[in-house]
Amino acid sequence: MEEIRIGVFVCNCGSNIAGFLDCKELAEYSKTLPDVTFTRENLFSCSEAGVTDIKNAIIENKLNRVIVAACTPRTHEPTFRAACQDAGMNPFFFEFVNIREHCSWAHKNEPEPATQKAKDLIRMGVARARLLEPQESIVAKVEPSALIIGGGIAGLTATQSLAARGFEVTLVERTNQLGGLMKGLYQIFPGDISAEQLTSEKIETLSKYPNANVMTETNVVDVAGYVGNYVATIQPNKKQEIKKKFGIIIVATGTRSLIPDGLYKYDGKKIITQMHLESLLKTGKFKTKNVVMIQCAGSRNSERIYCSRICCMTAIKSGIFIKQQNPDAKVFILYRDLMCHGVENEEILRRAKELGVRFVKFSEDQPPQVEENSVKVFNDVLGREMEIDYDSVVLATPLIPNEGVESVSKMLKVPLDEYKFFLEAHIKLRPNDFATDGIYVCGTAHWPATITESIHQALGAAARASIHLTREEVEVEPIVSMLVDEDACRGCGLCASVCPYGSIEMVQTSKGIKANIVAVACKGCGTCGATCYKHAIKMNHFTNEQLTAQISVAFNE
Amino acid sequence: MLDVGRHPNVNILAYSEVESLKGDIGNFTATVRKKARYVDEDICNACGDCLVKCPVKKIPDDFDMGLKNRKAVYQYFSQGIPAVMTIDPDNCIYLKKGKCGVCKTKCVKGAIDYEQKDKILELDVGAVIVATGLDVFDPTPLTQYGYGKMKNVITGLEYERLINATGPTGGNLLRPSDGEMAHKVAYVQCVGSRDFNYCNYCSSVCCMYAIKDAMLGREHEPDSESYIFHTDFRNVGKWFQKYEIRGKEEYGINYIRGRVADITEDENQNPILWYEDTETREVKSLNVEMAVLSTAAMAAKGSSELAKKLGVNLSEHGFVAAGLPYPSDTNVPGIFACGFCIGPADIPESVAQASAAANRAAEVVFLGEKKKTA
Amino acid sequence: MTIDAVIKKTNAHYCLECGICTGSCPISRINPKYSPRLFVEKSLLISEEELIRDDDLWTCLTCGACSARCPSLVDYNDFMFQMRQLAIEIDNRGVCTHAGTIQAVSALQTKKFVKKDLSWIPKELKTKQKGDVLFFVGCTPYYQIIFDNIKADSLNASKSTIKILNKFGIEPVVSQDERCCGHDSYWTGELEKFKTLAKSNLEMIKNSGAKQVIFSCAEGYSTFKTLYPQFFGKLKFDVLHISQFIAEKLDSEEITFNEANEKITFHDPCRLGRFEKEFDAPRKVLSVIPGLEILEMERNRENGMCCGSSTWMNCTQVNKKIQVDRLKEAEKTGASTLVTACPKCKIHLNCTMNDNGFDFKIKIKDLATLVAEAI
Amino acid sequence: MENKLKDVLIIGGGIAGIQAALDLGDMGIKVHLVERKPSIGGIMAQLDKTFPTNDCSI
Repeated sequence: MEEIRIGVFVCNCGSNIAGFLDCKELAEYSKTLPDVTFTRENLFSCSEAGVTDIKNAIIENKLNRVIVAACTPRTHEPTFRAACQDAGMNPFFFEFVNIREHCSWAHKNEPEPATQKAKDLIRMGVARARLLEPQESIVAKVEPSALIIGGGIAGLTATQSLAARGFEVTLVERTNQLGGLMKGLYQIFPGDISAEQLTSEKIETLSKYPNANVMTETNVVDVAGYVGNYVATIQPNKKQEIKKKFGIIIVATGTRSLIPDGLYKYDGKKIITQMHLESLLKTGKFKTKNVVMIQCAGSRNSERIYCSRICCMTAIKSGIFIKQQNPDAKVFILYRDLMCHGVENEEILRRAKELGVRFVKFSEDQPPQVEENSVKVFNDVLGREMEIDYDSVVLATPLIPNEGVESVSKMLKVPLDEYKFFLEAHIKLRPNDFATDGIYVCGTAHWPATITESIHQALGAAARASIHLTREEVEVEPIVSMLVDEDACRGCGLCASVCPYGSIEMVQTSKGIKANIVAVACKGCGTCGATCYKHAIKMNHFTNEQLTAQISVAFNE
Repeated sequence: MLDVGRHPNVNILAYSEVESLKGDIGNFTATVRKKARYVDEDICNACGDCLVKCPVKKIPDDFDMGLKNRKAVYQYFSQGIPAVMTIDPDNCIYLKKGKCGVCKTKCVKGAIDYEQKDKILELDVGAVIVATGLDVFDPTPLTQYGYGKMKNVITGLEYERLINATGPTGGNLLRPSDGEMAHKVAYVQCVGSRDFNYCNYCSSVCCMYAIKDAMLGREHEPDSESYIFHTDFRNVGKWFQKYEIRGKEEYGINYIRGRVADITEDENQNPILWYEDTETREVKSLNVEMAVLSTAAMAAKGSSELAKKLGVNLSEHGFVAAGLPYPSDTNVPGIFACGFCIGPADIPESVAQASAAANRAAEVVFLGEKKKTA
Repeated sequence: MTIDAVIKKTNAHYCLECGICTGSCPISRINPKYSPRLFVEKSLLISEEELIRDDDLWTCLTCGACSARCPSLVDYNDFMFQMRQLAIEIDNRGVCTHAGTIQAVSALQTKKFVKKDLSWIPKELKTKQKGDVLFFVGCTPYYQIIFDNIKADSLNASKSTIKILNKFGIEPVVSQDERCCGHDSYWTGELEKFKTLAKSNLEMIKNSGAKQVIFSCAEGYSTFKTLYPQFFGKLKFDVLHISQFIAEKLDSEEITFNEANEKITFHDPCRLGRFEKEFDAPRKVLSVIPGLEILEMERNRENGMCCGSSTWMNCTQVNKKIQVDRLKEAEKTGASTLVTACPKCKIHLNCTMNDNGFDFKIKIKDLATLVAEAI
Repeated sequence: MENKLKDVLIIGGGIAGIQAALDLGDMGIKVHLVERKPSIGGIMAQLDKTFPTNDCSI
């Protein structure tokens, strides 16, 4: 084995580190550590000069391990890895020690103990560096085609967008019609666009793309594989199953509107839902004069605590249509909070008020009572009960997850949240990604959303998906878990069940059922390794030996 | 933010402004003015040695909402990207009078360059994405809230800086009048929002950020009290209702339905809020130690001038007009928009819209390429 | 006007049910039974009948504090005016203060034969029958007699105004044919009475040849400035409050005032302040008098608190409490004198100061009086 | 092939501009991200934490 020659570079970071720690002492100290053959104090290791200095030192001193004691790996690890590579080293022989965030910044007022802590960290870095192994990046080809599950506005938009870019797209819709929830709507705000027209325009555009393959009455029954290389089993209605390869998958399975059985004397005739009202308005069959709308019917309660986001606007919009068609009609909207966020929603609220739609607030603990011909409601901001006559009561019921989302979730190994909406990778920063690479979500499958929001998300998901499709290959850092001891693996499947990225599959081998880790899908979180009681799995670049060595030198000088 | 800082395909032009745009879809030429920082971006790494001896000390720090002072040479904020210093030409003694030059002598890297000039760049681009974001409403005109007059009446964004570990108080909720810890804090919603006189729309994010602010306040000071005064409590996004309930049940935040009428002050500079609790229909007053105004969010300053340069239409509230059926598209083909500049949006909405706009821009770029090669 | 039309005209339908009006209302803070918000919401949701039978229609001070802050621009004063018009049709009327004397005086002035007494004008002050500038005296001669017991000395402001005008070389027209401006008639819903009075006044001014009409009274000023044009079109003469008149002169002329060693605070009358948005002129005038220190009350300018009573209606303990609070606020500034620019503010606040049980040290003075003393 | 693609100009370096830049950059498109302030980050960089998860915002 080659002799280990470690170089330690202590960065002053101007006064950021040197202002608090004794960097000279740190450099001196480093020299005393095993296998350290070279040390240097740099003013700024990350600067052009600092990087050149590191490269030259590697070549001149035949270094084969490099440690930089400086700032956070988040900013400069790539810089230093690249420097090592340029000097002919494997970049994974580089070890970063953070003495700025962890020492000089965190312990500004205690320079001496902070210097001591920096020494400890450097010693630990050296211990690990001695055990580092070379790694090579993992690359996989990407099938330049997409599978879109769900043919509502989100699915249609995503399909159109990817098809326009020239990718092969397969849209799978389980019903016999495209358009999803939207096709049942009357007109869409803002802009008074006909839902029917918007749907048919989308479908028509799609037909112009030969690379867009639209399949209705079709189900996806199984999905295997990983980013770039998914294999989906598709079952068209009463026809032969098809197996097809896809680079990416977009989940656009939509939602449905809750049927409020048992709520407010719902009967589907005199007491109907907003979705039902939309269809009546669309066909011009809604003629009643006294309309009472009740919001939050089945939502924002203990059973379903979420707000369905769109119902206030839906009710207001319906109220406007009713008043426009018949100015003498009386429309009362019974609400808890009017959720008209943003510019346009607030505008339509004002428009409804101008037209004479009236709003009556109630609180959760005193819900309206629907009687034979009137609704009794305690208006808590008026402080009195009101009795309002009605011909029709319209219930704003929430959007709830579609049936079958659980099987989609299982099949794709992507999670659902507690309400069974799909759970994205990061609720703030990655709204359309799953933690699993190559699978995306958009539209109401993710959360109740307006048409505009669904389109934004669909375009967004398509953009995210197109990154892999454009690049034609995925490259991942080799910091992944590996099944190092196949014999030890007992095929229990624990590792596969805890993997948040679905990167472990259990496969039949000549030696029985064994775990197979798809390296390209692995994110290197280490959960599987920690779970494996047979110690058959190890983490590349974070091996037990490396970590144990660090820990042991931390406590024994 | 870090990712974008080191992305090989992203050229960050901070401290720069678009001066004009010519051409059309697929073939725009943008003129960008890269303002002189008087610091060489390639050399400087924001070590901060230059500012130690800078004699100009009392410039209100923009990033910290003026709650702290900065010097004439400064870094916009400590994690800022690019990580470089900037010299403020309006306040630098050397740039104004040709004397001083202390920072230059202190910079061992030789990054200070008083001779630096603005650079004009011409960029050939296929598409443009407008993402100019928001500015917060200045609540001074709402005199009943006493902002600017009463020290312990602050804005939500000022509060964010106060409670931030990198902020002017190191993350301690110290009230401006006397530097004492604020134990009783009220959050006043709809300041400038949903108001015909100012921003006649709902800013969408304030109800949630008030809950968050109150939660953070309670985390810093577990025995503190917090009150949120709202009208409709608009927590409509994913998991927002759960968050609202958590705020009440786990953090003990008091939610009161009623728009605060006015704020007066007692002899200890404690704000006194006067309001009607509309659910009990009582008019009351509440003494607190600090009041936080959830000010409206509006289209960024300067965005209307930019829109003019680009030929992009704005709505009556100054947001970029974009709507169905192509909500990422502006009236100008090849110019797209996303984020708060098209209307109030929270972070996940902005992110989704950003990806959507990127998608539309990519279509232009890739299809343009195809047409040429075909 | 139907209730639906009133709702449209006054923006009532835009109400956000936010409560900023009620939270701002000086009455509601003391008497929670009265709530501008509930009035507006009742108009939207409950019957008109119930609304116009409500006694509390007469409780509103029309001070405008609610509307000034309403985010939906609900014109609550106009709403009240319209409701009161409907209310008097079914004989729902408020309780007149001072046994209805003041209403009677006003009603008398709708008659043709009435001539105004001008004998109160001291000989040393110069006035004319015809001329460019007219001083509209208003009700102070009557108030002088009615409120003699509380030493309101209402005429002092009128005399001072003439003195000021004389000082600027102006001999104002003061007319015997002047009538009540109609302010109270309007705000109590008596539109016809208002119109009759207004017509007489416009006729009188036309006959005088005046091109500029000066008021020392904020109500008269606002009534002419805003209400008259609504019914009779654009006025053919300028309308100025005396504070505005002086403020304008300060821009063009060098004026020296006597030293006045005094700390004062200025109480914005609703009609001059919130109604006509004139906050600066009185402060500008006061600021040029040497030795005068202006101390602001906590609630000033557009946030100024009402003097507690209006249109000589429904004066109760609630109104008294408002006045007490306001006087306390004024004393808290450390001022020795509260200056106002409306005879009613002066009367109302004086009245409470004269009540037993209080020990207010502050004096109340009209702006015109203060200026006249300094010249 | 990448060299032939046109660049994209993004105006505004807040969260939206940054996300758009990353997406386009990842697709292989060169992006110019123009920001008025001395650093990118926008309002989000000024926030302490973000709802509804109370994550740090930088």
